[in-house]
Amino acid sequence: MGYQATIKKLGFSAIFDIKGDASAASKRISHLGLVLPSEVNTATEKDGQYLCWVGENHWLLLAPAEKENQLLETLAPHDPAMDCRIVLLSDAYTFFTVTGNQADEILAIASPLDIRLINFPKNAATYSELFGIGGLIMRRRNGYLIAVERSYTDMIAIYFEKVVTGKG
Amino acid sequence: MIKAPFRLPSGGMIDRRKHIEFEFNGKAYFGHEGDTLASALLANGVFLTARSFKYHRPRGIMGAGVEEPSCLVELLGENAAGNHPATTIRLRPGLAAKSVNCWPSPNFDLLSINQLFSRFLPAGFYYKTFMWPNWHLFEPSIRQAAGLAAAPDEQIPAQHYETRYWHGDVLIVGGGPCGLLAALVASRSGARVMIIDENPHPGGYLRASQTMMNGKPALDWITAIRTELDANSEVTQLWDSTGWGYRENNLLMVTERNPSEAHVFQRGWKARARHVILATGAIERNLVFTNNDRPGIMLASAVQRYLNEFGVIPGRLPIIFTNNNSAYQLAHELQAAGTKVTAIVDSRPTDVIGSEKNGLEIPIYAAHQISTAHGGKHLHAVSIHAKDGVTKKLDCDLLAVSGGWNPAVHLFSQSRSDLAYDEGLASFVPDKQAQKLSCVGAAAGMMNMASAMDKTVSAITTILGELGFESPTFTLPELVPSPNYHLYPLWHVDGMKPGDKAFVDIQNDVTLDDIGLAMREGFDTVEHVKRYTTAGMGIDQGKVGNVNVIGNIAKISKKQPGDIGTTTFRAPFTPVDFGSIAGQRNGATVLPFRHTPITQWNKEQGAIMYEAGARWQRPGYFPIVGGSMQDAINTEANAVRFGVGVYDGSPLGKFDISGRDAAAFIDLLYTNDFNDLEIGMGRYGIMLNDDGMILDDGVTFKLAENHYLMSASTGFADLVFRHMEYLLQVECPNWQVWITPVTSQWCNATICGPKARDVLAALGTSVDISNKAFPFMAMRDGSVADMPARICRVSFTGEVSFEINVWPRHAEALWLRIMEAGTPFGIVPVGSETSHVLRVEKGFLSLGHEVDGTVDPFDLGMGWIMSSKKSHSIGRRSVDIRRSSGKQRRELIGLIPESGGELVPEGAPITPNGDRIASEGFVSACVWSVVNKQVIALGLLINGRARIGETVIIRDQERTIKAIVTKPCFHDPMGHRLRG
Amino acid sequence: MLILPCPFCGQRDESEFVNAGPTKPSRPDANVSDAEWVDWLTVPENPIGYIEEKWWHAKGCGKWFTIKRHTVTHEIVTADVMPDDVGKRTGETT
Amino acid sequence: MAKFSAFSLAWNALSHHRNWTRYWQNPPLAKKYEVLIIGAGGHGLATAHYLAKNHGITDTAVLEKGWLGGGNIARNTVTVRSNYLRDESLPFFVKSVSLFEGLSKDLNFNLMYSNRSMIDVIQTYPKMREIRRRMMNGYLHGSSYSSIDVAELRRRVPALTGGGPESRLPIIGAMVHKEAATCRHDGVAWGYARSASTRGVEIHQHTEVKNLLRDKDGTIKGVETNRGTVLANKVAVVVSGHTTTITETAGLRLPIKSFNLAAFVSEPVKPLIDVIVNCPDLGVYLNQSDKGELVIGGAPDPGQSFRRDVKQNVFEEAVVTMLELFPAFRRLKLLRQWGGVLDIAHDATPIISATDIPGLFVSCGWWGGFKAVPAGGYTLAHLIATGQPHNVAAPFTLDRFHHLDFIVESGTTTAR
Ligand SMILES: Cc1cc2nc3c(=O)[nH]c(=O)nc-3n(C[C@H](O)[C@H](O)[C@H](O)COP(=O)(O)OP(=O)(O)OC[C@H]3O[C@@H](n4cnc5c(N)ncnc54)[C@H](O)[C@@H]3O)c2cc1C
Ligand SMILES: NC(=O)c1ccc[n+]([C@@H]2O[C@H](COP(=O)([O-])OP(=O)(O)OC[C@H]3O[C@@H](n4cnc5c(N)ncnc54)[C@H](O)[C@@H]3O)[C@@H](O)[C@H]2O)c1
Ligand SMILES: Cc1cc2nc3c(=O)[nH]c(=O)nc-3n(C[C@H](O)[C@H](O)[C@H](O)COP(=O)(O)O)c2cc1C
Ligand SMILES: [Zn+2]
Repeated sequence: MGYQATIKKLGFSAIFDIKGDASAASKRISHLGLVLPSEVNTATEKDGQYLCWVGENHWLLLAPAEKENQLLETLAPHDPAMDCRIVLLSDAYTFFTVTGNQADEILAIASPLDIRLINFPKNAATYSELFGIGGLIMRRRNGYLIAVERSYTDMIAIYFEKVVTGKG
Repeated sequence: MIKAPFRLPSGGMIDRRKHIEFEFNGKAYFGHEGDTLASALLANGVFLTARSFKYHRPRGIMGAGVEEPSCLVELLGENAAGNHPATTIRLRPGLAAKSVNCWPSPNFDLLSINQLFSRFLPAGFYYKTFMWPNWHLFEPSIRQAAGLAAAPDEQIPAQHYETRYWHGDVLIVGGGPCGLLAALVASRSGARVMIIDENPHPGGYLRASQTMMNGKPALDWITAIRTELDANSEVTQLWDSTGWGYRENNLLMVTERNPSEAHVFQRGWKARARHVILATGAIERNLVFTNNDRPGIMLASAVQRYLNEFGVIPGRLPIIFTNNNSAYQLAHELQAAGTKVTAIVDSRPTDVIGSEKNGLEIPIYAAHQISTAHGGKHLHAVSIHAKDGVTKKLDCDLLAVSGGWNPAVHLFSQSRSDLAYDEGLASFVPDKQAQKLSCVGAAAGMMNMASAMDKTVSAITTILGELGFESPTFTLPELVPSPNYHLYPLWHVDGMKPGDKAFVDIQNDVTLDDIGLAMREGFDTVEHVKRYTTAGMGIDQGKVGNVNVIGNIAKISKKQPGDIGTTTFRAPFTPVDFGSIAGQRNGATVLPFRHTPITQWNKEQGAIMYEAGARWQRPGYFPIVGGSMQDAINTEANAVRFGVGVYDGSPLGKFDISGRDAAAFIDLLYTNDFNDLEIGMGRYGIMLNDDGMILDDGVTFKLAENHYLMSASTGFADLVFRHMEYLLQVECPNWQVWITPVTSQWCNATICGPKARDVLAALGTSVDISNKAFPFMAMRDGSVADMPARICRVSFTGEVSFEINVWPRHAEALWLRIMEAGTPFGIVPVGSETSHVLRVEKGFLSLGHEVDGTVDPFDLGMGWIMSSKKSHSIGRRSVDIRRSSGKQRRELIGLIPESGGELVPEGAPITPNGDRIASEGFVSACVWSVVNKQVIALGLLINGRARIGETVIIRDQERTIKAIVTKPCFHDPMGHRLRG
Repeated sequence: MLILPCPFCGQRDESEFVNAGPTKPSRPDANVSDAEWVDWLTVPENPIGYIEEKWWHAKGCGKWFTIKRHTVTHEIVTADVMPDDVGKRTGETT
Repeated sequence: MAKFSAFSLAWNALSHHRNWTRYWQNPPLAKKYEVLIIGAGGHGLATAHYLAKNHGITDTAVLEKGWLGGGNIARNTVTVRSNYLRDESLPFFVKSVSLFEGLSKDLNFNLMYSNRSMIDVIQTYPKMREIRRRMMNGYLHGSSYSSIDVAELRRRVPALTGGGPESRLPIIGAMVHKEAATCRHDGVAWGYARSASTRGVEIHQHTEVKNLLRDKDGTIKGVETNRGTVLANKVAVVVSGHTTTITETAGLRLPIKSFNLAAFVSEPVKPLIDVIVNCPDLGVYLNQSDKGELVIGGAPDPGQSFRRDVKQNVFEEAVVTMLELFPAFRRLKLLRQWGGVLDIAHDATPIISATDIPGLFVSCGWWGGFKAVPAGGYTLAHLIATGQPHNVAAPFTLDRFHHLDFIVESGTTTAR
């Protein structure tokens, strides 16, 4: 019974919200070896760090949890530089992975986003609707990574359980 | 096992090896896999299957698919549900069904007495009577008689409905020859394709007829196509699925009834395609003559389908009555199956009857019509008459009628595309399309299969080109040539008399007489006729009858059907389960909900959880054993006033605001001045909307030059964010301000009460928390209980408060440490009920109580917050205009009700002298004050501030309560305590 | 459900957006008369035909944008970025 | 006018109903009338009826662009109620309900007015507080509410099996508004039209007003239609959602926007629910018609629209929330859905008013105005005939906008 899809709630990641001028943003993160994505709603990757271009002057930096302290120091998020602002948001999101042969089915239930490869390529990362609320969707090997605001974690978990198993 | 008497020994597409037992109206029967309930009943010779809606006339099965106007049944047992056309129910083991709308049975129905009174029950009769003494007296019995099946049972087996999206290039509705062909060609081009059909098997007319393709039965051609489509991962085939709604931007609503996934009961698809192809075929209409509803009278297309798909001929002595040549095909096929048709009654003159009659050894009564059918519970003869009036009676037990074909333009019309009347078809056909869609096949009015398929290929080729796909090569199947469709409209037979029961809408019992009556009374447009007679408003939505209604209106008003037009085609095409529209959104997830890291702890403490703003779940209060809710609130409030309490303030909206123009932006938002705010300090502010009404209030801290942390009330945080982003992006696009919502990056536990500082000290903090070093409205970064924290000295309670903000990863640990460190001081958790008490005692405003969309800060006695230096802040101008009228305003006041300790209901009006007249104010909040040991209230009162000391009267319906008007603050008016 | 052309994200389902009503003329100066202010505040454009209106990509990128939409057909004729151009937008634009 | 009664029905049956006469006449369009009413919806026809009946003004023509009664009156969810919040609104709606109660007899036409109560099912405390405020304020004006507990609610509406303690929003109580009623919507238009026509009012269908015409001094002179110019001393625009399309031709700008509001019906079923059930927290309401179908409504589409169909997302919301309270309806079927075009004023309260153009009157902002048809017509007729607003409609004039004195009925209960 149910779909061949596995939902996993992930542990903590380091997340930084970057808003402002592109060249300033680019400078502020240059030491990480990351470049700004060249296409909207896509991400670049380096050493497990992802930089997602999610809004007009808006990027989201995702990194492994253990890098948080170092990033806090080097990105100086508390410094309200005039051209670009970086805010720590590690706690603000919960991540889930949706993987398996039928991961696409789960996404098609959860979101109106057109996830065909031509529209949502390998490096795609975008905010869209997920079970009625807003959330981040990224394509990953064999599935998707999604992030929702932490306060909705329990609700999203129930939804996933429901649609994967068909119970309730 | 008894042989079903009307089943042919061979033929059909049923699986004769599989017998299925089922029950109808309490009796057991057998059918085969592949049967519908209707075909199985007909095979068993069950012809009287229903009673009509209004007159309870005996009825049988008339159609073979969704067009069925007559036989509706109620399914019993598991998945019980009513009003299903028997023609669309797949036979399955254990199926049990009964007729709707008759009691005790269709054979003996008590309400058939209505037939005797039918003369008194013309269309709209109820408008003319039942007025005295009043309608409500008659209503219950009339309601009982109406309606069809009972509503589904409350017991729902565990079933899962699902909704999902689909995005693709080409979506084809209809799996007949033209739809299948379109799907095949499109799939070969590499496009992403979806094809749907409401039948369990594709094929459409091919399954209902003996069409040969490439010299072989058409089924082979269908199988080959399916095999190819199956192998193409870009193709989605949905059978037993109805395309029921055509929305904007090519969004098709599809309900899939039997998905292959066992855990899904039904699935609602929201399918969006770049191009939609409607290959929905055509629906046959019936003919209008006296007693045209008798059991045994069926659509010719239905008889043909029963013969070919199910191996059933539902009669021994068939007659065909037609106004066109398509029904001749049925005569040929019956003849081939060994059943001789008694006669064809064709209303067309002899000279237009062409090759269709070749090879038929049957009397053809050209230029003849059937004037009446004979027989009550089953047809046994018909009277026919010629143009010259000679009549004749012919025995028969099956009458196959064909009034011509109506292209199934339902979805086309729903897409807002235009229809046109086609004289040749005497029906409505697609005209101008309003979206990216095309019609092919019979739906486009192409009634000749060979040319319809030919045109389908050219249509799909063009579409694929437009979509950027290369057209694949393809060869059309070879078909036996058939004569071109020919019809002369016959809206009703000649020589009808007043009182004859000739039905235009079978399901709603609307007769030709009713149409005439409506028009005589002035209801002369098609929409009026529909609403006056209810024609076309049944479960079938008039699929076989509507065009006859239009034709007859035209005839009576001496106009063309094209001038009359159709009624509006609306979704759904056929009724669909509400469950398939709602899908998985139910129960716990019907609305979003939000938790903080402390929610679980709160629940474990037995807190009564409330729905707070923005879908947060918050504790309302923490019940105490053996105590009332008021006891619990008093305990919590006492703790805060005299000891210490703590609450989880995490849902409060928080925004990090920075950038070159941040200060100017804050200044624009709030009515008060922020430009003299020092770094590390916060200030309370009020925001207005453009109407000059209060939008939100909250405290904003200045973290650095042009860097602020703004808090917004829980319920309005989203609105505030939207408001700010709008101003920035639309009105001030050149300002440099960045806003990051940080609500979920910070949790807070707020310790409040005279002993709050002691608890914080006991927790251990790196911050100097003395009042001098850390004054009210200041903010400090540091550590608390070894966790990084930001402490703010704000107070929503009127007592010393420390709002300890930490990252959520630490929130639970902090909370537990607070409870532990606070225990010696008697700390208790505090819910929102208590917060309410505390803020009322202080006269702090609350959105939703005092602020009800009508007040400005002056009304609340907060004129000081309307900076005189700023006319530009949002909403200021509107406030000034409103106040310039000089009209008296309702102002915030306190009230001490003389209610003897009983709370006054919040919202109770205050009226002049307590009279039952328009109010002069109302009680916005009322609580038991733990400091005043009495009931206190806040309210808004006309001219209230000038009336302090007056006694006013609150009126709760019959009860009046005197109250003394006071200043709106009952505790520590100078604010010494919260600054302490 | 419409498909709306977000200037940043491209074509997205309406359910991701918030409709904020017709575009207003820009905020009047302080010196306009009360009547002019009231008119600006309360009287919207309300044509049968094309209307310029504001949308917010609330569940998406957060962009506020303007489209011109027909109030009967709901057809969108102009937008900050036309549907066809959306998605072609690449590169660091500032 | 043929009198309608059980006797006349029986008498006419003898002649197979061949002798019934037209409900409304079809006279030629004259050049000039005393009063022109634009829009043969509920409000327009009621205005014509009361002008004739109460004020003796019968030189009136009602101009209708489509078929009589084909606007919103043909497409509303038939809820009649008076449970408004504000002192400014309550007297008007109380008056309307009382006119409705005697209307079938007044018009000699069975409107199937069914006084069946509305039950507000309450799931949150703020909503409970708001409804109780309505109860206490309504009481002052003769609009009642009484509270029932959950057990009593379930007894009165057995089909309501959702909203239990485990659900997302458990039901905490219910409030009964007993004046609430349903009524055969089309019948209201037909009954008023029949009565007005009998009194000499002319009703011209398929007559679309294209422009308002004004004298040199600015006063109203008449209208331009697809059938030519028609002059009049007074003109009333009573076209619901289409108001601005007419007033703007005379440069009159109004604080209203037009929206699409949709409704839907289920397949007909045997009697199941004999009250109007309203769920303000979830935003859905329903009642069962005499024919058996459930008539269900939700919230308007927030986008401006002059379109009469349905937005899927808005519709879906109504279905989802209905099923939360009536889970068994998952297997009930949708039969038909449709929409209407309504106008909503800046403060969401209706407008019945003279305008800056002498002789021109407007009645608009009727987004829940079926219930208001009798009082709307009654008071507009009063205004047209006397030049003074009727006292129960006095707060509804356009003057209130001059000083932004809004009548805020926000947080209003869902039922239209
Ligand atoms: C789905 C839905 C549910 C509703 N539910 C309720 C409810 O439960 N309770 C309630 O009280 N109210 C409800 N309403 C609101 C109610 O239907 C309307 O407020 C009310 O019908 C409007 O008044 P009316 O009848 O005069 O308007 P309409 O019937 O719309 O009449 C206006 C007429 O003006 C005509 N017209 C327009 N332009 C011109 C022109 N240029 N020239 C000539 N004629 C013109 C139109 O064709 C139309 O016939 C609902 C509305 C909708 C759409
Ligand atoms: N007796 C006759 O002469 C006769 C009668 C009918 C059709 N024809 C011929 O057969 C050809 C029919 O081919 P066709 O492919 O156009 O039509 P078709 O009738 O063979 O197929 C249409 C299919 O669409 C399905 N359908 C309709 N509406 C639907 C909806 N909303 N959702 C899901 N499925 C839906 C129907 O169930 C049917 O299976 C025509 O060209 C016509 O010439 C001949
Ligand atoms: C209270 C009410 C009940 C209705 N009941 C039915 C019904 O039982 N069957 C039906 O087909 N339509 C029903 N309708 C819908 C009408 O057929 C029609 O859709 C509505 O009047 C709007 O008109 P339109 O669809 O022609 O635009 C009902 C409408 C209303 C307002
Ligand atoms: Zn976007």
